[in-house]
Amino acid sequence: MAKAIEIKSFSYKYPDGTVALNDINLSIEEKQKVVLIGPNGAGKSTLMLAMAGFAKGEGEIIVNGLKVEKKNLKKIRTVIGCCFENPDDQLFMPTLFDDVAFGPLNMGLDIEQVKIRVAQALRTVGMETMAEKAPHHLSAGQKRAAAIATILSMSPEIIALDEPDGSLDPRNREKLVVLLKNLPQTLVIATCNMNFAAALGDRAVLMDKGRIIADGDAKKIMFDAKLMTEYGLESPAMVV
Amino acid sequence: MAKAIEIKSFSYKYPDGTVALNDINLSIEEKQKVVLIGPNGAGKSTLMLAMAGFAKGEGEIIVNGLKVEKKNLKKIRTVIGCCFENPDDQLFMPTLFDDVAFGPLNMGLDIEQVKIRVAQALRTVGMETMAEKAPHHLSAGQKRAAAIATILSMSPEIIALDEPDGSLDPRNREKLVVLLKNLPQTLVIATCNMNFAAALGDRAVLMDKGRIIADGDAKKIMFDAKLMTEYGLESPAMVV
Amino acid sequence: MHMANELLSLPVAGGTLVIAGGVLGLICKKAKQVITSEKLALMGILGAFIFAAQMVNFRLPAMPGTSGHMVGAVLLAIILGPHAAAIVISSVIIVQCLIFQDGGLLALGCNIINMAFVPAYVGYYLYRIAAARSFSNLRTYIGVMLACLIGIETCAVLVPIEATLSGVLMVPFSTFLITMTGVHFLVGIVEGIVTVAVLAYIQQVRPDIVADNLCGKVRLSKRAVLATFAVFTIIIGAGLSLLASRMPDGLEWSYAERPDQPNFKPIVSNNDSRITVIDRLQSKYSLMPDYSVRSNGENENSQASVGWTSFAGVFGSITTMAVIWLIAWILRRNNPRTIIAQ
Amino acid sequence: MHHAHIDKFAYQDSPIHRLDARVKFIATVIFTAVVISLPRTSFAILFCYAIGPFAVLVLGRIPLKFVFKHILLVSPFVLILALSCPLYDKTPVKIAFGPSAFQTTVGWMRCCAICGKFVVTMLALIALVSTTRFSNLLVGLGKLGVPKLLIIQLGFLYRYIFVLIDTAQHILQARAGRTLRNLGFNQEIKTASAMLGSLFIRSIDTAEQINIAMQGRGFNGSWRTISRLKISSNDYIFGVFFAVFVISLYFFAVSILN
Ligand SMILES: Nc1ncnc2c1ncn2[C@@H]1O[C@H](COP(=O)(O)OP(=O)(O)OP(=O)(O)O)[C@@H](O)[C@H]1O
Ligand SMILES: Nc1ncnc2c1ncn2[C@@H]1O[C@H](COP(=O)(O)OP(=O)(O)OP(=O)(O)O)[C@@H](O)[C@H]1O
Ligand SMILES: [Mg+2]
Ligand SMILES: [Mg+2]
Repeated sequence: MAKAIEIKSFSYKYPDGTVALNDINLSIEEKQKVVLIGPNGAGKSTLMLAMAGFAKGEGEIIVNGLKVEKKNLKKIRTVIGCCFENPDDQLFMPTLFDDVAFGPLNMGLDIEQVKIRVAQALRTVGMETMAEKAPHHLSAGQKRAAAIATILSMSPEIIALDEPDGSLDPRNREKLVVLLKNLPQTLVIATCNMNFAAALGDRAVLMDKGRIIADGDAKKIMFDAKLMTEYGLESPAMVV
Repeated sequence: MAKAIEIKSFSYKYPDGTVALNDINLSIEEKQKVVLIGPNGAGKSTLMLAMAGFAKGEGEIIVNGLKVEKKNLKKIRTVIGCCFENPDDQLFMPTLFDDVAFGPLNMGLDIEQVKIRVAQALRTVGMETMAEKAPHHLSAGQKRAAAIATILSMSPEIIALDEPDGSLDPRNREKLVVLLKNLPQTLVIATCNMNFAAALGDRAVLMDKGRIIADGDAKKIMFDAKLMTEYGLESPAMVV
Repeated sequence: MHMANELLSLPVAGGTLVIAGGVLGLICKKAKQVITSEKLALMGILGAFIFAAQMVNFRLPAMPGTSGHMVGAVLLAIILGPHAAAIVISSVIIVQCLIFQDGGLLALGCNIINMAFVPAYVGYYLYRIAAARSFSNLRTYIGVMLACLIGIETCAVLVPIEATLSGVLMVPFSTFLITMTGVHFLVGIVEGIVTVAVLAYIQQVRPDIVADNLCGKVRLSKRAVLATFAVFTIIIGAGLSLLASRMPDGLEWSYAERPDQPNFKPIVSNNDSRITVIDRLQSKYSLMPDYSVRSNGENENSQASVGWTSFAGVFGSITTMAVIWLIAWILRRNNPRTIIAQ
Repeated sequence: MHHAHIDKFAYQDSPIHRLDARVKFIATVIFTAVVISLPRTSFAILFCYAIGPFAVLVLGRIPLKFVFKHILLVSPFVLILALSCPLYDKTPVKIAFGPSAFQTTVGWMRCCAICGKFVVTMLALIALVSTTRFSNLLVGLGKLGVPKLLIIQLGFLYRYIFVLIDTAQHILQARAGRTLRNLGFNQEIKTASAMLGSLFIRSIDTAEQINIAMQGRGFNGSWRTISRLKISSNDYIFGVFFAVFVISLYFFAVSILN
């Protein structure tokens, strides 16, 4: 299988000196569903930023055969769609429609095609009736769904989501699991909720203190109670 | 036992017309540990606000024998310490120390005593080394812990926490459970994480759409699978 | 502080609207080269920050007659540079008009000139002059204070000028001016303190976001605060004595007309030649002719007929409105469609 | 997050709501211009002009109670200035109104006219704003030639005002919850500036996140949106009604005045 993402001994330091990523080596195949797990401050969010080219560190990251560097950034961002932690920061246009259309328009698609994509993306997350709403009229769960739609409308080959389960109640979380499981794309999801991770991923990558500790079959890693407790996590209680 | 909080047919409407609380009747005894559970938008946070006198609605709320009304507010707020949903909002001073000291200083304690209290509170949440840090340099989980410390340092008789488990990893969450379980005070905790709720509470109050649906023994309510699914929740997987 | 439509005449409102629009267009064109795409979001958020900052401000000394977004102009000009600041504050004023209905639609021109352009540019350049290339604490501090104070006072001077040019109000220019500048003197001081405080905070935690780096270190040292208060006491003292000497002028309105002295000649009234000229100009460029007010006893007959016409006008209108409301009510009752209000 | 009450009526549906934003905007500007150019001592004509926005508000199903509450909220500055008029111009006039006639001063007449005009133009502005979604108004303004940069700014403002106001409110609540007595002036200032600073930092962080989100979706400096505004036959009908209303009232007014 072709590689979707390849990271070769990548390190990253925040301007204040915190080493957030330390010699990361990771390669993700196409269509794989990978969960990034790890305790608070492990570096999950930073790794996501790095993949989309927002954190320039040492080492190499290759997305879909393209090296992450200034001249490739534009192309890479059509390939990888990232949705970060706070949905309020993801929805910045006056209406949901504009927001979901923002990406496709920037890809240079023509208006008719953009409209079709927006409609499709909104339908996928079950928000097709709310296109004309302003984001500040949405509830937390709806905002989360809308933020995911803004990524889906670009139909990137790789979708990266940072804590998509935050502040959702169990019912809404389950809806999200079903939605994500049915996506055909490569999926990278960061979370510290093990139940959610177990329900979603085929492969788990355990991080701590900016390093990758374990990498392999999701079930195997997450049910390794010793490993999990050592890194401040817990085994998932049940597979939803 | 004396009543810590008594709510008598309380209703609250947001300015835009949303009825967030609808005829709530609830009485909490001293030293009880109560968990408020319910799906997103049930009204948990609003009920917390009302207890601290931030939401003036119809009906009566009595905290420690004092009616919640304008002239009692100052006194009531020495009795009840509330930590709201977003820890960012809770931390507004330039350093963590200032933040934790803010409450005790306002209580009129002298400097030496304030220092002792701050040190104690920070030690309780495991942040004693970070006193001089600026809150916006902390990780999400650390912010949560800090926000709880700002309340603990005032050692109020009633502690009300809104989603204290949000964005914490399992280890930190467990630490929090242990910490909260050992507190001698009355505890009111809102959450939609059932595992966390089951680990903490003796008594559970299930809310939905601004009403109280069930109120009673925590285990009994949370293991009533039918009830939980009906209201978009899940039974806790195990008792931590 | 917000001018309303009704305090302006059509020529003044239209004129300022054209000027503001033109200048804003120019600034936007010019700013396009300066503003990188990364700055777009920052500008928008800082505009929103100014709205939110008003809420935090309310504990500070009360500021009668101003809206807190004044507090932002100089701050934004220092952080973003004057062009971007002018755009951001203009958009704040437009949003205040269109969403919160604060300030009139036609008065937008005046409001943008008074509250966006003037504080942004005047404030910014004052700050640059006072604090230029100096790395001393005190000079930066004084620069900011001066920028805020003079920026706001300029805008407080503009309001009565525009109102007098419009000739809608009868308040004498001098009275209006003294009141406005007096009130805004206090506002300016508060604004200065807040601006310095926020700048000091930024300097501490995020020195990288200021447009072309702060001159010197901004810090609220005790000495600086004391010095400012000393300076202000002197200014206030001097100002008060000046004001006192001009009192009769300022208060002339109270005996503009004295029933106990029939021969008293009002100093200020609409017989004032300046005001009459403005009035004449006004009616010339107004859409509708102004009719002269008929004074006592003059032509009772025509007066009566006007009385009946206006009577008919008022009652006709009220009846029409009632009929419209009734029809709408009946239609709605027969066809109760759900309202999709959120 | 939940300040829907400020613009909640804009999300209703009615024939008025469906009109094109540009048409409504231009109509409001013309209407306001005509109203403020009315003679400064005439009051009766204002009533006739009030019919227009009144009809629009009623057709748009905007509760009149909401409208008047809002007008009261924004009136103080105008009210103070209007009330100063009677102090300055005490030229006595006699006013005839129907069968009755009474004595008053030019100042009072001006005061009434200013207040009346204020209410009528406010009615028009509220009619515009509460029947038009702000997003559509922005698109309309853009088509009318307002610079794009300004439109973008307005969009961001509209989106984040509510978020940041909520944040500010939460910070204030957190502070109130831990403020148990009157702080001294010094402490008050210190806390206020710390709160402003923390609000500021949060704003900057938000801006940074948005910037990342924008670039992540391929933004490279040129702002593209899809306009969904269309002039329909309803707009022409409204335009004709509006023109007839304003022009006929104009002749009516001129004939009264001369
Ligand atoms: N802007 C920043 N400046 C300095 N250090 C930072 C910054 N953001 C994060 N860090 C630090 O970098 C490390 C990794 O942070 P990161 O946000 O990637 O963690 P995470 O795995 O996403 O944690 P969480 O589960 O809490 O989201 C942490 O130690 C954190 O304190
Ligand atoms: N400021 C507000 N204005 C208007 N409506 C609001 C406001 N805040 C909350 N609501 C509404 O009130 C209801 C109760 O909200 P609340 O925040 O109390 O829910 P919650 O139980 O805390 O939910 P969550 O689990 O998502 O935190 C919801 O329907 C919500 O949409
Ligand atoms: Mg993270
Ligand atoms: Mg809540």
